[in-house]
Amino acid sequence: MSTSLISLISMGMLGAVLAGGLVVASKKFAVETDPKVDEIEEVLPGANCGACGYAGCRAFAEAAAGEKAPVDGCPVGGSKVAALVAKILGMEPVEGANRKVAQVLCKGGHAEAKLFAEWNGPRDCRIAQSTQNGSFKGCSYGCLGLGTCVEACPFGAMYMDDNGLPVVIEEKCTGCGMCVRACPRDIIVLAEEPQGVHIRCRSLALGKDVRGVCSVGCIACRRCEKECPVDAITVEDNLARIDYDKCINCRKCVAVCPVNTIEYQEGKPVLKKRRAS
Amino acid sequence: MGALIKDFLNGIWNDNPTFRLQIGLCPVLAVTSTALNGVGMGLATTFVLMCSSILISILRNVIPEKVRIPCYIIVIATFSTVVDLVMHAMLPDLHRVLGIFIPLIVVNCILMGRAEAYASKKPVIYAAFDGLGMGIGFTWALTLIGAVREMLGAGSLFGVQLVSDTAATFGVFSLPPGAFITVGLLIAGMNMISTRLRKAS
Amino acid sequence: MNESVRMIVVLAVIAMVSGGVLSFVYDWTGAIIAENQLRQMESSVFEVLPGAVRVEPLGTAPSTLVQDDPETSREVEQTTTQIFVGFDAQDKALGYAFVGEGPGYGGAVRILVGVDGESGEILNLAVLNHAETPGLGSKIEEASFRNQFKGKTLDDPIAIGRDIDGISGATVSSRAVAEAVRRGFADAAAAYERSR
Amino acid sequence: MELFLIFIGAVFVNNFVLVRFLGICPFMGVSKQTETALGMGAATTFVMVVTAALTWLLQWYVLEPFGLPFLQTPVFILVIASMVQLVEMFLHKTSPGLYRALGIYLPLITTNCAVLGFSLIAVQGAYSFIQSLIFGLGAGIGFTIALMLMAGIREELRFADVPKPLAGTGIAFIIAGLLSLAFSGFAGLV
Repeated sequence: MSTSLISLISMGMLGAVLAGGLVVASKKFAVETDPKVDEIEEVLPGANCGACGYAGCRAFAEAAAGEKAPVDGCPVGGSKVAALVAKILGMEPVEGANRKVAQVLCKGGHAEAKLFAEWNGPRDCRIAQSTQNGSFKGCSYGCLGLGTCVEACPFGAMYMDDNGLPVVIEEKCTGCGMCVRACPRDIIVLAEEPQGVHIRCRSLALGKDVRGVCSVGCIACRRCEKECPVDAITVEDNLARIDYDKCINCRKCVAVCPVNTIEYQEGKPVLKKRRAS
Repeated sequence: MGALIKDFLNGIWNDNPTFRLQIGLCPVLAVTSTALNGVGMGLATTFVLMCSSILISILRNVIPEKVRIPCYIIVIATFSTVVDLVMHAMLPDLHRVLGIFIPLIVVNCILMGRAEAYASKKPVIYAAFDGLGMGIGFTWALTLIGAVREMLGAGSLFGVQLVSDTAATFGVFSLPPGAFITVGLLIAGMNMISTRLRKAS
Repeated sequence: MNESVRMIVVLAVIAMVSGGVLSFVYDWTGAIIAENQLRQMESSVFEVLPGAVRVEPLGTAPSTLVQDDPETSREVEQTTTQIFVGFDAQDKALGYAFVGEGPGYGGAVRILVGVDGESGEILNLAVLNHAETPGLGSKIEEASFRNQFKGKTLDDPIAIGRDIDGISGATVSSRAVAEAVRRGFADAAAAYERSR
Repeated sequence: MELFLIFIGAVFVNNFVLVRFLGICPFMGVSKQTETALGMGAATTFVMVVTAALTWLLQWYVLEPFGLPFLQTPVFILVIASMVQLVEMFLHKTSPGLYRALGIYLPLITTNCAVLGFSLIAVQGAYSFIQSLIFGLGAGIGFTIALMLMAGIREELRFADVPKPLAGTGIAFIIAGLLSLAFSGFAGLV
């Protein structure tokens, strides 16, 4: 029996001595943090994506605790997180903004767009763009298809399809904007959910040049501009642009576009006015 | 109930400890030279993982945050040593096969990883199911790696000689560098499968 | 203050409980494990000493390296060798078996060597446990390798490559077995003589 | 001279990661950037050196005299865990950036097989106090070197034209396999 007694005591003593050491250490290394900050950080999605404008969730939590940041400052979390943060800070929940979703404004994949060369360099659009302006692709505004946006997405909400174009998985996208910043050609934009109609092209080249390199690029034929009942579409620098304040998602432009550059996102609520307030 | 099953299945495929989370790799390299070892290690680990997850989950409110690591590790170490001793006494022949693996379980990162990330935050039932899911995921991963390495390295499977003795076998695969390569290729295979699944859905 | 006290108390209590549980389980299983190991050793001794029916442990003797094999003449620390005497049906001492240990590739290689009492020749050799790489080092268990040791006596040199051809691709393991045989052979033989 | 041999042995010949294949979890998990790899290497080396000292004392002054061999693993791992908790608090205070970058892998130093492995080997090898310290230091530096090597390669790998399914973790394992093959070339140096 004695060995088990000794082992009992020695283990207990060792545990106590080590715990004592840790207590001393915890005093010396005590990091005085406002418990609220930890609570808020716990609630935040934790992707450190910087969409709120702060350097990561921890920074946003500290700012929110110090009332320096708005309660619904985290676009990724949306209204759900905003409500939780408000509760922690004891403020009444504020009506959250519309959910934002990333939209890829280019349909020129391998099938549609011409390639002058095959890119064998590093798999990174920024490198391709900065070193050669992405000249291996005919269209100098179109998507290079090297997947930097997919890699940048912290929520795994994007993947590259076989046609070499990024595809956004609506449900997973939290509107954090990491892909928008990652794309060297600014092809991805954050569109508020109610906006259903998208002109999937960014090319400012002349119509005839566009037709030479891509079968689905906007050729500035202005038919959509004439067709739109509320004059929401204007063509500037050879590219049709939608003013979402006026757009009523009537989809007439989608039907009339000869190269079907304009697409309508199925299953979107049709809203008269874009923002209730 | 749904979340329970989801967590359980989670451990088997999309959060598979070996291929996806990449924790608990030391035994994977050292032990999976034969499929039988893989199965043995997997089962022993599953048992200890479940017990320790359950106990840690029970104690999760008692253990203060500042000493959580030592407390978790004592629970894990005690369990695996107890399993080692009891198996040594009760099932000597099974112990002869698994004997060297069980002390390895203490340093298996899965137990500490799951304790730190999951068991210490979830109620007991969830911890148990997660432990079981992770354990089964670990077991089939080890068995698969063990089978591949045994076939390539020693030309046999579960001890049954597949290839004639004089046939050339890739000795490297029964050595740990071969294990690295095998795991790498299997991860690639899993990625292919999951991207195809995602495309299909 | 209670936070740090709680830290010490919880860790100390858990450590104590673990110490208690471990020692209790160790005591309870200790006897059974020793029993198992003895029975296991007995079955190996019967294997290496054909015809032996009863086994009697002869205690342990310090083991020294008998011959200096140039490749492995690294400083060898002292290990004790267990010795067993085998008796046949007529309770006459047949010979003895001793446990040898050598540094293998994956860890220590422990073998049991059966030696004939009269001729001093090795009767048989069994590998108790090893951690050699399966498929390579584990080939030391095969009879083809082990039978080469049969007939060797204390004075015959045992070196891989010269007297015994090692397993290709597993020289470290083969050499571990050779060293395990040499280590403790002299002391076991001496102890056996004394006990006769 | 003896100490030098142990040191070189621990760093190159029996490098804990690439030859003994211990401590693979952080090796694969933290080797994405060289800064975190260096941070992890330093933290692990500190834990190893302090553990070397404490485990040696505990072994020869507590476990041996009282005859408690079965307590070896729990006691060693308890010491290691407390050291890791200490390091975690220290990093949390001094460099929160590194603390967050290491994330889950900081507590996993406790179950880092290299740390416990090396302390058990040091005890079985009956090293003296100084020898086990040097052995700990060598093991830690060897671990850090392997980690930095891997991190350096993996940073380049991100932009290499790797087949899609292999990208990321798959290729990292294959590179680790090749690295360990290369390191087995050191065998027989000591």
